[in-house]
Amino acid sequence: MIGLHHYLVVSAVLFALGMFAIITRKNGVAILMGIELVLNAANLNFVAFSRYVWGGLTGQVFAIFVIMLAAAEAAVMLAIVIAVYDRFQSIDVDRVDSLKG
Amino acid sequence: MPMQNVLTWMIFAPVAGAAVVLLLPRGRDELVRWISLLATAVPLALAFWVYANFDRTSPGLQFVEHYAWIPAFNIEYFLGLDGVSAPMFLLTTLIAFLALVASWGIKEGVKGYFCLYLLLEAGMLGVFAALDFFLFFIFWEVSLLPMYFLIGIWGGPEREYAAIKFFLYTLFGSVLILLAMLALYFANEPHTFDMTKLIAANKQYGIAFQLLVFIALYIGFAIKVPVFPFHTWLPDAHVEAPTPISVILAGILLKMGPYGMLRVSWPMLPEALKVYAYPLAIFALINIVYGALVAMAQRDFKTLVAYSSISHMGFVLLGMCAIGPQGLSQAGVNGAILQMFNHGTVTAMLFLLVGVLYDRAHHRVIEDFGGLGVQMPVYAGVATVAFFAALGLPGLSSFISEALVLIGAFPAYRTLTIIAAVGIIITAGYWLWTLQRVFLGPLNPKYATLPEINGRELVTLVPLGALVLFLGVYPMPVLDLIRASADQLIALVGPLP
Amino acid sequence: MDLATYVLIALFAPLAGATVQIFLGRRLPRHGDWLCVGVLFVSFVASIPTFNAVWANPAFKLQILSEWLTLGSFGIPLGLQVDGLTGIMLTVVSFIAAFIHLYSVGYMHGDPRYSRYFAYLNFFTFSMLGLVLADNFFLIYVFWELVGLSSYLLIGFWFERPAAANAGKKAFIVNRVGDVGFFVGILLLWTQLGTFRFEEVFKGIAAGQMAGPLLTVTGLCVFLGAVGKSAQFPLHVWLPDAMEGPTPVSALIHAATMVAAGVYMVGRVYPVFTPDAFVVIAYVAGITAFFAGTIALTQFDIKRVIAYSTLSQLGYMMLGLATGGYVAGLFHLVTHAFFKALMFLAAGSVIHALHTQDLREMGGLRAKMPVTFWTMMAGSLALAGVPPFSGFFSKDAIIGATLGFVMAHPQHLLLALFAVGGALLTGLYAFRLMFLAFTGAPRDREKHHHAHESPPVMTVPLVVLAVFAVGAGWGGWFERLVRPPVELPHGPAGAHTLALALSLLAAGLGILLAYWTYVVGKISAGRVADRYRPVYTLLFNKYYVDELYAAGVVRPFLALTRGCAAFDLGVIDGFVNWCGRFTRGVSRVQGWIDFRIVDGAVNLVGNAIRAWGAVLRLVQTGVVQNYILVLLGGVLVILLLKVL
Amino acid sequence: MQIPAEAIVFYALTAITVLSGLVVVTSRKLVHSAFALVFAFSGLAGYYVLLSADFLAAAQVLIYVGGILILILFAVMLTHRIESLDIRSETLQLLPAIAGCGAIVVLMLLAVYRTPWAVKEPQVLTQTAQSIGSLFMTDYLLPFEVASVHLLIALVGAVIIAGKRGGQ
Repeated sequence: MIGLHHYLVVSAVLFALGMFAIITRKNGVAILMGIELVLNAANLNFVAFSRYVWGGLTGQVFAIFVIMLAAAEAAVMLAIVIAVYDRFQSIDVDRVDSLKG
Repeated sequence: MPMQNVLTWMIFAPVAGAAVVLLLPRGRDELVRWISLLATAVPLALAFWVYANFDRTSPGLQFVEHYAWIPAFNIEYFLGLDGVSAPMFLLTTLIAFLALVASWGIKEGVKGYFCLYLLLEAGMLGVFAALDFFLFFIFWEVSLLPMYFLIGIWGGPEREYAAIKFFLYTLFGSVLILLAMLALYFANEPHTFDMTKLIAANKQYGIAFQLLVFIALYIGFAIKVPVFPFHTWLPDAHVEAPTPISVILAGILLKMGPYGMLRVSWPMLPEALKVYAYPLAIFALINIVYGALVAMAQRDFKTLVAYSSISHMGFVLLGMCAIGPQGLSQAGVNGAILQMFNHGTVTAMLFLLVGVLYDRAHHRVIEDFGGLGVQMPVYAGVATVAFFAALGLPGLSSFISEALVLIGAFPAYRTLTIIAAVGIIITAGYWLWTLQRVFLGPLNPKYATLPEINGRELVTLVPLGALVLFLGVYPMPVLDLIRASADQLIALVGPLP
Repeated sequence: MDLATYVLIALFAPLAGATVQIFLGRRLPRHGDWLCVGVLFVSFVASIPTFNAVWANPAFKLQILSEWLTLGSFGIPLGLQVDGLTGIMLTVVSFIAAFIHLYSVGYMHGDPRYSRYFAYLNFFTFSMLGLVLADNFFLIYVFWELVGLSSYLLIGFWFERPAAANAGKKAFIVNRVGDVGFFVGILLLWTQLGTFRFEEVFKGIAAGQMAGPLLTVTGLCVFLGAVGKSAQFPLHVWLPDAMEGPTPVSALIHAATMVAAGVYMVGRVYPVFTPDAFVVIAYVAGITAFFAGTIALTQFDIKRVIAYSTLSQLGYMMLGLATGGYVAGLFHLVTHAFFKALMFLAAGSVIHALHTQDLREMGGLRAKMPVTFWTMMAGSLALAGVPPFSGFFSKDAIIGATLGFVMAHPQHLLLALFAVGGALLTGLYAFRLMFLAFTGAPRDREKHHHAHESPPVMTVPLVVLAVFAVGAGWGGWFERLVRPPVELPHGPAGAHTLALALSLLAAGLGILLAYWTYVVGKISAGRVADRYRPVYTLLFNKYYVDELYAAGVVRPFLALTRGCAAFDLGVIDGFVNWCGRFTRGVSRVQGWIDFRIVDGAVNLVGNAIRAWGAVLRLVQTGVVQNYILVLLGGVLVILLLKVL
Repeated sequence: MQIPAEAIVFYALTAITVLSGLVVVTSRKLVHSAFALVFAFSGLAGYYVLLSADFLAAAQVLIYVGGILILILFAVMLTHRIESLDIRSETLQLLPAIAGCGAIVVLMLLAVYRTPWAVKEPQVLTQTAQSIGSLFMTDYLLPFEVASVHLLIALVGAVIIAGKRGGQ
């Protein structure tokens, strides 16, 4: 029987993959994909707990909020990426380091 | 002008003058000079009034002004004149006025010069009139500061060195005076700076306390006199100071030392005075003889006059500390105060004379002059009067004060006085030698074109000359000022135990 | 007008003249010489009534008293007094001064500072009269120095000449040495007796308040003043040099009046001197009299010869006073005043004519200048002590007193030798001068040719003084007016007759010797000089006294002053500067410490932080991933902590 | 024994999601990872359905796959010049990332297995859309409104930032 653990493991793996993507990928957009993955991992947890622990729908409500936020974030991401591209002619993160100390 | 606080008017008229001078626009030198002249003329005029209204018989304080100033520390604004301070107070107004006339020649920084000058005069007048120790000390410092700038800025080539040396030396002294002042302040219950109370309580100070405080005060005042070991600042200060400032320095500032002693040390610490009287007399003697000897060897006219001042001030000190079996000698104290007055007039004349010569020849080396008697007869005449007054010729004022001092000191210290009398020979020696090198002998061709003494210089010299001559013939006008208070001081100090 | 006003007029007329002359002199007609001469005659005329009063009643006494300086218990009175001695002195001084003023009009004619000369001369007369009239020690000291001042001004009158300037300075300083002694004497008297007035001092001494060795010392101190003023032995060096001044000045000041002031003062305060003091005074006087005479023999400058003769005669006067001849000494003072002034004026007229003072350039002036010759002859005869002339009476009296004293105290034989030897020498040099100047062939043709008799304004005073030089001795008028204040032991009678014989013999021998050497030429001065060459050079150079003083006193003294100045500059000033440098050094070290350590510490902290900052800065790579990685690291750590 | 249907579906979904996740992360080409992302999101929607969150699954598909993914694709297209099609993207600091993520996974698993979750018996799958809607309107009204405002701001912000392009 599929239990809470299963879902938690999957979300952990997804989370790890997301993090890995964020850390290693040079390309701005790849990082964003990593972020989306992480967000989804979190959603999965929400829903899993709401299903197995609380029973109510709170988890799902929050998941929806997360999705909504992710949408907003993606929009802003697009704008930033475009602006950065305009400015630096590339969105490789390591070249965009004018905030260097 | 309300006459009951005439002293305040006299002290602060110059300060007001200084303020007005400061407000004047930059270029107006002539206006600055005339306003300063007025600012010194006011105290001079009041001085005549004070002289006329001075009560010769009462030894106590006159023209007293007594207002609370800083009640927290019991400090009062306490002014007054008595026999000891009156002569010098009145002389200050005269010499300040004449030295200002002599300052007409100052060209650069006129506003600054006259403003500092007027402050200096106020300081000096204050010192002689102040009867609250704190106020005395303040005026003492007020008179010191402008002096530093006047020498430091308008002086000769090495003015900075001289100014700093003068300032630090006197400051060192005033620090000691400050300590002594505080010691006296705390030694009295309730704490007070009022000199009259400090004097009244002079019985209660322990002998050890008196000895210590006396030393501190002595060094502080001795630097100003100047007495033998502390005198080396004087020649430098004189050589570098501009003429009018030398006149003030020698004419008035040197007298603040002995006046301080007579006003503070003598009445407040009589027991200590009796212990130190003999060593002080020895120092006075050294001053007289040593000063004369060193003066003899000088090549610069001004240092010669400076050292002669040291020698003459030696007489003042000798007169003051001549304590015979029955206490201070009447002739001695009166002689000392008269000598302060006379030396003021004579040295002022001498320095003005040097100034006249310096303005023309731009150097002061005695050897280089020669035969000026032919070239500048009037100048030579006035100089001869000044020179003979300086060497103590009877018929001129300083003879009487020196004679009184010697008469006063003889019963107390027989051998010292005889040696001091020998000092007079040396004094005659160097003055006549200088007179000869400068005025007599063939005219040095270099000075064939030296112009005779002009009207302005005569205006400064003739009044002093007249004073020297008149007091030489009949000294009572000044002596009767001093007499009553001198007796009181003698009574205060009392006989030797 | 009563006598007091006369006296005041006599005293203050010259002062008024002097003050007017100094300020307005040049603008007055004839430069004010008539004013000064006139004032002097007024003074002389005003002194006559005092002389008559004294003449009428020798014990006459007048006191004019006024308070001058009072300081409660202590006071200095101001008073004039007139008695026999003062009366005479007043008249004699004003008389001689008047005629010398007259003489000066001629002598100083054409001098650029003509008016100032008369001002000084008037001032001198005022001071001299004041000295004579003073009734207390303080006042006599005041006039004592004023007289010194006027002598300074007049000696150095032609101050363009360095010699004159030097002489003036020398005179004043040597006088000042004497005056200091005098002042100390006065102080001693005052401390002991509490008064300055003569009478009270004499009363105090008579009452024995002051006696014995202290009084002797005081007496000698007071005598020191007289030594300075009357150029006695140790302090005589200034008188010969004083000849730099104009001749009338020499006549008035350095012959007749000022130098006599010392003798007058000793006479005036006679009771102050104890017998022991008188012995010392006698020896000093004796030495002066004899040795001055010897020097006079070798001098060629006419004024210096007369100057040394004055020195010698002053010695005589003091000798007279010291050996009990009170009247003799003072009488000699008066007679000497006349004939010495005469000789100087005569010498002045010779100089005025020949424009030289050197005897070797003179000779045979007798024909050219008869009046001067005869008046000079009168003076010389009086000086040598030839009987009818005034000099004889006073000098004989002195020799008598000295011999009397020596007879009473045989151990002082030397004094007698000095007296008689001096008389011989006087005769010799007096007539050496006469013969060299007036007789024989003129040695300088060119000057002789120009020689001419002086104008009447100069010869009249000569004649007047000559009359007195001759007649002053007669009639014993002096003894009548002047009585010794103290009872004097009267010497043995024989002394006077012996003195008479000896003085005549000495004078005659002196004149004869002079005649033989300088007129007949039996004894040639040159050969005598060669045989006793060392003695001659010693005499010629005035016993090297001047050099002795220069080397022994002046030079070491100047070295001392230079030493003091160096000491003052080096040691004391050095110490002060050293303090300055020392404090600056200490402050620099302190500054260094302060800078290195304290400041260092602060900098250290600053630098450390900056260094750390640099390290931490590396963390801000600007690459976002690094931050996330670090974030991850942080989360890991938390988880680890949580889990473990 | 018979594997219940639910487990099969779960494991299938897990395979899809994880594999696509791996592709997203490791693929060289950006477009490949974009498309891999689509499968990942769909996998997740499946999970939601398993967890009876049907409304959520729909939302997931609609918004994530339909909206966000498109945006990402836009981003990719807009930030690379057409000519350089090989949209490469290197990686950075590989080793520390692997270590870090590995450690995260291990720790999480530890946490998952070590904590005694208060697991309750899951109810029957029910319709959730209607109750979610009422929840939005009652308990979560405020967050709902805030969220809408948030979206508006993000929209405006994106337009402004992107709009600036003409400015250069």
